[in-house]
Amino acid sequence: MSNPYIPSIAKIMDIIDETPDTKTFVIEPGLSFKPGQFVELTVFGYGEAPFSISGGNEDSIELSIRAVGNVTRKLHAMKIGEHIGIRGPFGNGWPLEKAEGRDLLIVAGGIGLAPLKPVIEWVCKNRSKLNEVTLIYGARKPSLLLFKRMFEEWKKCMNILLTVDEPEEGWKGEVGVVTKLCGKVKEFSDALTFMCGPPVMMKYASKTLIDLGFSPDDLYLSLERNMRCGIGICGHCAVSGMYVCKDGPIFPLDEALKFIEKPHEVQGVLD
Amino acid sequence: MDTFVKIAKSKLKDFLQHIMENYTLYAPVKKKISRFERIEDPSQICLLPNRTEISLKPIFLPPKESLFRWKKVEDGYIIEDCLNGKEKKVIFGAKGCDVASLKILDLYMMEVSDPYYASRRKDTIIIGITCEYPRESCFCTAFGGMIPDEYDLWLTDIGDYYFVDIGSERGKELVSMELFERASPEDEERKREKIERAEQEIRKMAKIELEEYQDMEDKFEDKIWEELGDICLSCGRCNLICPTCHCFDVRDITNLDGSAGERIRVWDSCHLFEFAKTSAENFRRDRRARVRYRIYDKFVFSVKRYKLYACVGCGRCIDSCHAGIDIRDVLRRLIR
Amino acid sequence: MVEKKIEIKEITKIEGHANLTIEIEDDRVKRVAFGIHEGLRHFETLIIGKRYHYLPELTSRICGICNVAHQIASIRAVEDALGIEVSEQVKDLRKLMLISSHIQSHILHLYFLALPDYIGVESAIELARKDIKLVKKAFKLKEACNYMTALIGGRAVHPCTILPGGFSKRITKGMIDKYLKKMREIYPFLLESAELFLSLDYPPYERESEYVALRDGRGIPLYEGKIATMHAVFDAHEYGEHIKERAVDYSTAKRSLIDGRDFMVGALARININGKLREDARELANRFGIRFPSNRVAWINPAQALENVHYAMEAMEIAENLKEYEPEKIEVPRTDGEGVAAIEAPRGLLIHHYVIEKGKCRYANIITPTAMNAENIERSLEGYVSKIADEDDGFIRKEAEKVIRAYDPCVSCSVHVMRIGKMSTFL
Amino acid sequence: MNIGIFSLSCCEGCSVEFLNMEEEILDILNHFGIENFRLVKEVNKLPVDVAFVEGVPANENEVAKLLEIRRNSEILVALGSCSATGGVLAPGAKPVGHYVDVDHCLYGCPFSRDELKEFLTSIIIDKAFGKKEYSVCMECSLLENGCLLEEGYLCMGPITVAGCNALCPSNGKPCLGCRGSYEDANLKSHAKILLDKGFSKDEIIDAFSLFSHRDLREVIEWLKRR
Ligand SMILES: Cc1cc2nc3c(=O)[nH]c(=O)nc-3n(C[C@H](O)[C@H](O)[C@H](O)COP(=O)(O)OP(=O)(O)OC[C@H]3O[C@@H](n4cnc5c(N)ncnc54)[C@H](O)[C@@H]3O)c2cc1C
Ligand code: SF4
Ligand code: SF4
Ligand code: SF4
Repeated sequence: MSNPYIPSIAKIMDIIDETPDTKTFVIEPGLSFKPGQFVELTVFGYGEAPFSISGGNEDSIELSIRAVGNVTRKLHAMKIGEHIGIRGPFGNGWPLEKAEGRDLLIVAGGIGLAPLKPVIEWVCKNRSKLNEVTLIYGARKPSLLLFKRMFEEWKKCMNILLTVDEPEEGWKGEVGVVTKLCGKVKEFSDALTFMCGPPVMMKYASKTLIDLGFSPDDLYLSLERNMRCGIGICGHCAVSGMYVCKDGPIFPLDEALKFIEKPHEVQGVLD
Repeated sequence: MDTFVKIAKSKLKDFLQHIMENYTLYAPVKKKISRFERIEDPSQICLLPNRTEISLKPIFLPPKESLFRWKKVEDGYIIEDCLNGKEKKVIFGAKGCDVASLKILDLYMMEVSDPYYASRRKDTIIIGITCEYPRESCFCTAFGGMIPDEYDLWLTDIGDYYFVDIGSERGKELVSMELFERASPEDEERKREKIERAEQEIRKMAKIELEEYQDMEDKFEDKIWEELGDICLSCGRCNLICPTCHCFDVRDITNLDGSAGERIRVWDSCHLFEFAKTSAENFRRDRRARVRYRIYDKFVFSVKRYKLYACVGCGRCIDSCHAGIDIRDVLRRLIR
Repeated sequence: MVEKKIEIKEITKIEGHANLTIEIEDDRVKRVAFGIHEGLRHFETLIIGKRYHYLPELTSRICGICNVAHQIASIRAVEDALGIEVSEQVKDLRKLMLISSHIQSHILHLYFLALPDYIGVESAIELARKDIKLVKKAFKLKEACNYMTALIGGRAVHPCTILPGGFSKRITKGMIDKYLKKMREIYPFLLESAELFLSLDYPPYERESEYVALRDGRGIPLYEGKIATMHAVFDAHEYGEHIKERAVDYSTAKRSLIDGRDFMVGALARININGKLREDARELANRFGIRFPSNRVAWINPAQALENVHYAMEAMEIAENLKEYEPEKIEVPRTDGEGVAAIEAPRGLLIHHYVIEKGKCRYANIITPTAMNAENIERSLEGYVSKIADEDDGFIRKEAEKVIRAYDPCVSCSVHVMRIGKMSTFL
Repeated sequence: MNIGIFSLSCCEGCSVEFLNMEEEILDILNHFGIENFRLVKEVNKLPVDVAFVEGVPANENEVAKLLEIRRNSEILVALGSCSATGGVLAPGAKPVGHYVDVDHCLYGCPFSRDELKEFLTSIIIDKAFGKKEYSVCMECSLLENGCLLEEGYLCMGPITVAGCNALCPSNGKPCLGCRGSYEDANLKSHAKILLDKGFSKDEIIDAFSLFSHRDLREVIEWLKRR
């Protein structure tokens, strides 16, 4: 039995600048994974952090990473050809099988699009299995929108609604929070929703969708918690007897609502 | 097992000596504080009338351990696993609460097998012993009593002899030596009395009985969390001393130029400010939430996940809390 | 008339901040001022009102180099004041701590502060580039001494185990053996160091002066004894009748005179007063033709090197016969009293004097070695510079610095209290 | 990269402790040049990349010196308790952070060598270095020491920021709180607990003011009012 704490060595094959603070790293070897799963990435000497797999296959995987702290900043300073450590994939992944034959709504904010990109790519490959598909994506500024290079391609398979908080030169799209766009998907009748983004965004977007008649058990959220081991032992991500790393990170809203701890807490999802 | 045996107190040393020939023996010793240590000579052992100050946990999950070491090389990194070969262990002199705690620890650490824990834990033989008289803080009776469900051998002091209960095949093999004698029904009776008396004493002191899986979830917004949050020091001692708390932090340390290093894990505490902090939020910024989390993790969340209370009533957290938070008082209020 | 003024704004490679002004008129010294301009510190006022068990902790922070000496002087004064009994075993353990910290301080001074002057480099860092082996050896010695101090004291700087009447932790036979083993291990290097420092070319200047050190009639005591001058011996409690302190306007440190004379304390004074070097040290001194008592100021350095050998031998002797120490509850017989302790810090005699009332400090007086030496330093400089006043400035400067460094002045110690000068507006 | 070790008014124990890194200093010299270190050097220069400042400014000259150091350094590190939080010096003295921006603090009297090593490593390899948000008590319990507070000593461990590896309690002496408190510390509760344990108000104030940390002033005032 192999030791799940030991990372395997992987190599950075390509680095794509997505936005001023986010880069996509293409690394080899890849692994087989389910959309929504994540890996634990080690920058040797600096530490380890969880990142959603934003694309790829057995040959190579993509990780789209925003520089916020110790590990991520160092990673951003690394070059093609350098080595990192990878453990995983971990987590449950999005319930794609449930989407077949139904409408699919994808809601993302900021870096939250990363774990949803494999879903979008799956949709593009399996478009005929689904009815309506819409992507709602918001970011603080137009320049911070991830994966702009893919939008044209994606538009062929789905409706894309974009919004930003602060417009910049040349922005012709919507201005405002993601919640505003949620109101535009009234026509969805039997929809499954996959959502990932900052906690406040997820909170208000879920509320709006439920008000529109979406069922809370068809609303799936990807949660973020502090993770040290990624395999359900270290205890940091535990909420209410659940391990976000192992039982999640993706939960249906009605389940999440049951276990999110309420008073005295920064909520995460709903309070 | 239907046959009962006993061993004369005078022969215990021989028995332990015999064990040490084939196993590494861990037993309670008393220095400044009492704890289990590897025994080189049976005379080191100090059989206490009740539990040791430090539990069995550090034997299987040490406070600090290296997971792996790495070295930078031309084309990547070389990793050296710090997983040690296993040793054949016998734990002698463990009390009921500690043995019970292993079962809980096993659940948490082995749901996804933790190789470091597993390698230390695997095939460990447990020889427990009944408490002579409990400590003021003991309340194991709230969770079933002084004798755990699983053990290999269980000793009870009945005068000149220890009565020996056999709990497993491995235990049976151990008592096949001529050091052991057949026990009489009177011996067994004496044993039962002894246990009952001690348990009664605890019940009298602790005054707390939990039903199986009692629902406390409605106390989530109780005033008690505010009271406790005000006095808790967030020092983390209750977590570290608890035989069933198992959370850990993972840290990377390197040499001066970062060309080699190691990854270690260190016990962590859910009372600490940064425990649930992510890059975006701190989910338990408030001390009240942290205090509640620990109690709920032991009495509500554990029931949800594993259908048991993650507490064995050893009372160590009671003795070690500077703020005088008594988990029995907390429970009494929650089940009211 | 040719006048010149030599000023060193900040004398480096000494502990603390000090300056030097030399005014020369027609090749004759007009004025020498060894000024200490370190910020003002208020230890004696600071410890007023503090509980007795905090006094060693607080006074330890007077000086980062001789903190062990301060702690032990402080605890002894407290014990003296409150009538606390101290066993021989505890005394021996304290002696061991004193000795290892003593040697450490001497090594630091000899190799890192003094030696660069004699080798013609700017610092030990430069020396490391030239002769890495030598510097490594010095570090090894220092490390070993710190290790020994920490074995008993918990850590080398501001130890944390000293309590009234004993220690806070168990000191096992294993620890004592480790101490002994380490001391044996470094002993050959101490001999080697002594050879090095006995063979350097020191300024030849000699000046007859008064020397003061502890004396117990047996060896060269560090821990306790009577205070002896070349002319008198008196009990530490009578220090006030002999040692008088005064202030000068160009320095924030106090000055002391003994029976009206300036005097020297420290390694040279200790050997001058007591003689009685142990065999190996004595043999070394003889081999290099050094005789005591000596009035050659720069021989403080060789004296330190010899002391290292002497005290190492003493420590080994003590450690060989020491039993395991088990901490026990110490009875404090009274909470009021007056206590004085005189001990030998690496730089010389150190006196702590407290009045304790209801367990709290009511009065404190601390006289540090550098405060005692300050006057003597100035007089020696005056004498030496007069002899070389016709040389060029650079030479005078260098030689003056050598003399000052020889004393190993510890400015932090000497300014532990401020008596004159205006309070800074920033305070 | 160049470093300098500067001392303002203090016991210079931190400089000494720096030298006590012994042979490790030689390793450090492979990465840093020591440009300024009055205790051991004659030629001392500015600017430096990393300035370690021990002690507190106790007069105008020292304040001026401190300002000059700040102007001439990329990273300024408060070395030791005096500099970082106040220390046992004159109670009126203010820590270095009162006069200039401080980038990092190395707490302790003296600072911990392990932490200094950790800090230097973080500079060399550009890794994050931050204040610990937990107590000496945590470190003490990790070492499985017996608890001195339980034994009746006045221990500051529960409110003192970790990093010394519980040095004093491990040596049988209660923590003096030389490192100052951490942000999340429950100061008031600790004071109350000590009162409950039977320590007098006076004793507690004494202990809390030993290192004149500014962050403890509020509790001291609160205690005085009680
Ligand atoms: C399941 C899962 C999947 C994830 N997937 C991704 C992903 O695909 N891409 C991705 O980029 N991240 C992802 N994250 C988040 C990612 O794990 C964290 O960003 C990462 O752990 C940060 O590690 P670090 O060592 O760089 O930061 P640390 O140094 O450990 O901590 C970051 C610190 O930086 C500060 N900080 C954080 N954010 C900001 C900010 N916006 N502004 C200012 N300061 C800040 C905070 O003080 C925080 O404590 C995921 C997290 C989880 C749990
Ligand atoms: S919670 Fe307290 S009583 Fe229960 S097992 Fe842990 S330490 Fe013992
Ligand atoms: S001795 Fe002090 S630091 Fe250690 S556990 Fe007790 S209170 Fe905490
Ligand atoms: S235990 Fe306390 S006093 Fe001792 S070094 Fe640590 S913080 Fe300082």
